[in-house]
Amino acid sequence: MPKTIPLKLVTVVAEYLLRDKLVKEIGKLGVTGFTVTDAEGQGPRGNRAGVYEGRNVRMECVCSPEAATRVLKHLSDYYFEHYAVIAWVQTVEVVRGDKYV
Amino acid sequence: MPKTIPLKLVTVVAEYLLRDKLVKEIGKLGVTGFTVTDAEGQGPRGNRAGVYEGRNVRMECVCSPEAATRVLKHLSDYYFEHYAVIAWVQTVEVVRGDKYV
Amino acid sequence: MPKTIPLKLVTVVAEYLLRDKLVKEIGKLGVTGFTVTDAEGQGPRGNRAGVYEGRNVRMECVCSPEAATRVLKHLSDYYFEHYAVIAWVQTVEVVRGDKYV
Amino acid sequence: MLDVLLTNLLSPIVLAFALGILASLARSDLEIPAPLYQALSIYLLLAIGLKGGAALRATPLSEVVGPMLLTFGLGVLTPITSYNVLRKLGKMDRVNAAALAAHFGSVSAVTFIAAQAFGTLTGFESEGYMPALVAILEIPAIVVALMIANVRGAMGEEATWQSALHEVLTGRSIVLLGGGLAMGLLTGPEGLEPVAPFFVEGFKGALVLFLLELGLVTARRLRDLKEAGWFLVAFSIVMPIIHGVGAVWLAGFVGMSIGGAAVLGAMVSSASYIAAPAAVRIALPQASPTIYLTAALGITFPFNLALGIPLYFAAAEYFLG
Amino acid sequence: MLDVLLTNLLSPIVLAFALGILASLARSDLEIPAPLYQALSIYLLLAIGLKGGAALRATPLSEVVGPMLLTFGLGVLTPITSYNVLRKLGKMDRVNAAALAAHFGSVSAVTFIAAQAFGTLTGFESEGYMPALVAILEIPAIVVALMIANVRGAMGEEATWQSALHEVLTGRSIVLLGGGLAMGLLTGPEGLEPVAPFFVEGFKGALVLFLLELGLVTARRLRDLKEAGWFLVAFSIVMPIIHGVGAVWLAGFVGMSIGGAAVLGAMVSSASYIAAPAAVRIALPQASPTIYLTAALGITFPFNLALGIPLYFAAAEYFLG
Amino acid sequence: MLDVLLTNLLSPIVLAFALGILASLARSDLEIPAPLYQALSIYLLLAIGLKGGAALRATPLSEVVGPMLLTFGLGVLTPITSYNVLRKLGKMDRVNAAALAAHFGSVSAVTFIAAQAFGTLTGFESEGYMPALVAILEIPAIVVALMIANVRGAMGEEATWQSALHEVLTGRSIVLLGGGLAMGLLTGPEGLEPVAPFFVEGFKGALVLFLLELGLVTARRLRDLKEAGWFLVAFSIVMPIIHGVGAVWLAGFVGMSIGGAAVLGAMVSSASYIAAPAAVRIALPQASPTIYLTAALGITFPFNLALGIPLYFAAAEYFLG
Ligand SMILES: Nc1ncnc2c1ncn2[C@@H]1O[C@H](COP(=O)(O)O)[C@@H](O)[C@H]1O
Ligand SMILES: Nc1ncnc2c1ncn2[C@@H]1O[C@H](COP(=O)(O)O)[C@@H](O)[C@H]1O
Ligand SMILES: Nc1ncnc2c1ncn2[C@@H]1O[C@H](COP(=O)(O)O)[C@@H](O)[C@H]1O
Ligand code: NA
Ligand code: NA
Ligand code: NA
Repeated sequence: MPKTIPLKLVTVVAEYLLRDKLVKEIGKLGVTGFTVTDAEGQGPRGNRAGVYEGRNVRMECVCSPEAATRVLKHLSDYYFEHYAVIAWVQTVEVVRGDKYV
Repeated sequence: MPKTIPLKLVTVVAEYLLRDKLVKEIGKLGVTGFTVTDAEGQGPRGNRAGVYEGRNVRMECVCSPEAATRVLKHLSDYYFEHYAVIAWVQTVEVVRGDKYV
Repeated sequence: MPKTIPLKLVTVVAEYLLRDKLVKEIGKLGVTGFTVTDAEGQGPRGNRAGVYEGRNVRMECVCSPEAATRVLKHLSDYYFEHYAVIAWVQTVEVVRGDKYV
Repeated sequence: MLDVLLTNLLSPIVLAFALGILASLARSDLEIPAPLYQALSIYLLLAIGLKGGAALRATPLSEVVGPMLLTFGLGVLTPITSYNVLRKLGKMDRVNAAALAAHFGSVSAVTFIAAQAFGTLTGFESEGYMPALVAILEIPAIVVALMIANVRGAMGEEATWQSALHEVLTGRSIVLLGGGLAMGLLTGPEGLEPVAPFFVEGFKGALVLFLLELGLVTARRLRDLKEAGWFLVAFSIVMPIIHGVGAVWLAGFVGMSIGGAAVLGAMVSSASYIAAPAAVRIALPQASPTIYLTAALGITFPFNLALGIPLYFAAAEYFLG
Repeated sequence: MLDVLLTNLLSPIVLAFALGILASLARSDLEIPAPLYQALSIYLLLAIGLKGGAALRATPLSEVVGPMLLTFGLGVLTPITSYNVLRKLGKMDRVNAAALAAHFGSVSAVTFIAAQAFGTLTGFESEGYMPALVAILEIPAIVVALMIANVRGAMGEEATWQSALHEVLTGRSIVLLGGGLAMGLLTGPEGLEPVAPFFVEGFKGALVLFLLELGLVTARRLRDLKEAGWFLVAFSIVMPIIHGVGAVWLAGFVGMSIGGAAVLGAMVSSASYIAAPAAVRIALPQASPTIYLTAALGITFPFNLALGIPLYFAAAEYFLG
Repeated sequence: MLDVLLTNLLSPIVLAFALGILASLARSDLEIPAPLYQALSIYLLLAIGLKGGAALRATPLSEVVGPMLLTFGLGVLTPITSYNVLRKLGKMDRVNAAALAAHFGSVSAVTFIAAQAFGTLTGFESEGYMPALVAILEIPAIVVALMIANVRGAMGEEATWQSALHEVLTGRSIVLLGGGLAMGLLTGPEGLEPVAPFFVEGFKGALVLFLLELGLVTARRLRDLKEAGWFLVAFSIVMPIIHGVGAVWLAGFVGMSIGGAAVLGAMVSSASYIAAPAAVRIALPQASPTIYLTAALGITFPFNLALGIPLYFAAAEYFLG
């Protein structure tokens, strides 16, 4: 088996409007890459703008535990209160994981 | 690090036709929110309707272990036999997780 | 709770062009099914072809640990060097998991 | 006659369908993005409705009542004939027979359009109100078939024919077709004029793209053909011919023109592959999609497109000419 | 008069909007795929711009300067009037008042198109350069409203009106509308000719699909109506009337025609639901989207579409006729 | 002359391309949804094919054999000249030289369309069968370039030129273009008539949207330009000129018109950015996409669109006028 390294996978689902902003901001928090997909959803708050209310972005970042903490803190500080956002973290085994820290 | 709570993440991939039905039904099982993305796929059974055979929906629910169990039971009781469905569960650390139980 | 079995979930994000090739190849490595979604992303390397540079495919395979190892090895041997690819593995609890090994 | 057949086979829409099949067989990576397919089907259904509604406004009610009743009656009758033939001649189980009955009783909008275009090409213009008949034919068959299944106790846990009726009535095909009809009726031919370049003139071209996609999808169905068995193949060709020619014959009694009778025949003969599969999948999950999709999309649709439509026109000329 | 009203209500675009609302209320599964909606809005904005730019080229500068200045002035004024009415009469908090001011000061492109089409139908063609006024009206209101919010210290952490200005200027609506205007200006009417079948003739039909989607979206907003309260409902109808009729009256002083004045009135009265929501969401996250979207999309837009537009034309005939 | 250049630069398609570049440089959030881009490219390729096929039917075989053989020959020759220049003058490694050769030997469909439109505008209509030449030119270059790479042992593990040939032949561009040609040939001009409003009249407008997207994509490539180095920039301008003018000159010997020769020149000079990148990425993964995409899309395409096309027409007038 190719060598894998345990890293954090942070998954963020947020209203679509935040997409480019989040991408720019997480880049400054030590995250080396991300993957985004278009998503829809509903949540307990349902407070949303834009003609397409249900439209979200689902973003995944494989990163070091430290970077993961910084991302979650950033979300908490600036987004959780007023925007539609959910975030969760897992530990995953990453192939050639040293590239992403 | 912002406080996180361990919760269950249930991921369901099902044929697209079931999308609205599933959304309605899981709402009654104590799940407070969900995120869906369009997906395609193939599985060991490959029994599917609709002009777009490969079209699936991928649904994620962050919820309590009890709600997760109810969702899986519901899928087993009503969908696994005749429909194209796969489901798996993980434990994830959720920011402000108390909102989703 | 319906019976679940612990299996591996391999997630691969790769440039879109590789989609059909990967689907064909993993089928030969003992993987019984897969789910794909359209994705976009950026990574530390950013080496990409096609007019749509950012366009990726995100592929998930639920499989046995052995098949997971074969998939990761295959990716390492043939794709990691020249293509835009990231892959990670998790353990998940799968409903009726015996179908997917 | 052969000439007419060739004209049909070499029309852009039939050729596009063939191109789709060939591309899929050659394992080309050609694919129509799902949103494009959805956009085309929204456009086509709305366009049919709009044109039909505006025409309906110009038609005296007395002229359309007969055709409408006939269409409704055929929508009730054809699932019953289909079901009985499948059960008795084909020894098919109840669930799959009911599922097929829903498909063959209902209607394929593209077959309708192709028949109408064929009429225009060969000088047998059909009545402007035909799209209203499509909407009428779409509904009863699915409900009747599910009622049959219900009576026989094969229905899934929670599904009932009432919920299926609601599903069909609020399903996107009926909403777009019926909504377009209502819009056309209300706005009339003059109201339609400003939107005509988009909805009327662009129509046939958009259809070419749609048939390209249908070809790609049909090819996938063709692979399941060997599993289908000879009876299903025969049924999917002979039953449509009987239904179609019968409808042509009956259309004469309610005063329809040659073109209108032939198009009605094509509609009645055709098998739905959009509304029916969705409704049946939910209401009769035990039924095998492989069977009903292969029959409707893999056999009946190409047969009608290539040979059935000219046949119904020949029948109409014979009965009403 | 009633006749004119009926013509408006039975035009395909109003009917399509109604169909969308009804489909959503009936819980139909009809949905316009997001890429289709985006494609239509790209197409419509570019088409408006192209036509307006080509017309602008043929218009002497002296003729457009007055209308342009007036439009800019109204873009600065209307958010201020809106804000003060909301604060003083409505006792609304600063943030939500500023958010609403940004919406009601800005412009809804579809209301503009509908007004223009209404003019064509009733024989009051508006000036060809009107699209340039749309672009001018889109910008100042959002910036002014955010400056108001800023002055009062309600602005979010990092957002400033400068960054909002950049956001609006580089936002897709202004880029497409302004870019289309520039393209039209540079290529002129002859340059536009080869692309006219696509951008000019197809326009009204594409609009029908767009309004179908707007109807679906509006219906979702209607559900929030009861939370909105009577003041918001009244504001979203009365304020547009005042702004619109006022704009019609002023338009007479800068030499606009009856049609042009009425269309300007419709524009000024309308509330943005594309550019403004995006800018406000980023710059004023504390403001409630439920309030501003319900007002702009759930109340003002349908009101203008059905009744407001005929009203502004009546006013223009009264003042300028 | 300057006049003609200006007409070209101010045509809607060139302006749309420029708008796309500017929007991207201004960091606008404007984006063309991927399904729209795919829909447009399916539409454009099929439309080119259909028109060309119908025209081909009206052309005596003797007239097209010469141009076809010439095109095929150029498709074999130009990757070889490209490769040798890159290796000998540019000291480029084998893999990247072969990758570039595949791109510059192949053809850009949009450059073809733009050249054709330029001819129409300036009164030098090209032959109706030109689209057939596009299909012919698309294939050999990619195969030849991969054979060169193969001979030199630079090829990736499992890839062979045979599999690349299969890939190109079943790739969506050839299937749509070739399929459209076949459909046009079979259905003929009369068969095409009902679909003409969609495929012929809408064509130029749809192209505007396509070029908007190409502008957005090209802008991203421009950022890589500094890494490209002066040799690549020079190569991507001079090589096309040599290939293009050479092709124009040779076209005279096979009896092509001024317009036809110029369009052939534009085709031969152009570098593929759809079929070639996909094939090369799979067959030559070690080659750097940054190099070949920057050259083909970032330099050669804009050069041809703005200056190359008028140049090939001038050359054609000089040689054949
Ligand atoms: N329990 C959940 N599971 C999965 N996704 C969720 C859940 N709750 C909310 N979301 C996602 O987060 C978005 C914002 O939720 P909210 O902020 O509550 O409106 C929703 O649109 C969903 O996509
Ligand atoms: N092993 C697997 N890994 C990931 N997704 C799967 C797997 N097997 C099936 N799926 C997904 O589940 C859907 C239904 O599978 P099936 O019921 O076997 O046809 C497929 O279309 C896939 O999207
Ligand atoms: N740290 C990361 N987290 C999540 N996805 C990533 C990460 N790095 C790279 N990716 C994905 O992998 C693709 C290829 O990365 P690369 O090979 O570095 O260009 C990117 O386009 C992303 O979609
Ligand atoms: Na039928
Ligand atoms: Na306004
Ligand atoms: Na070339």
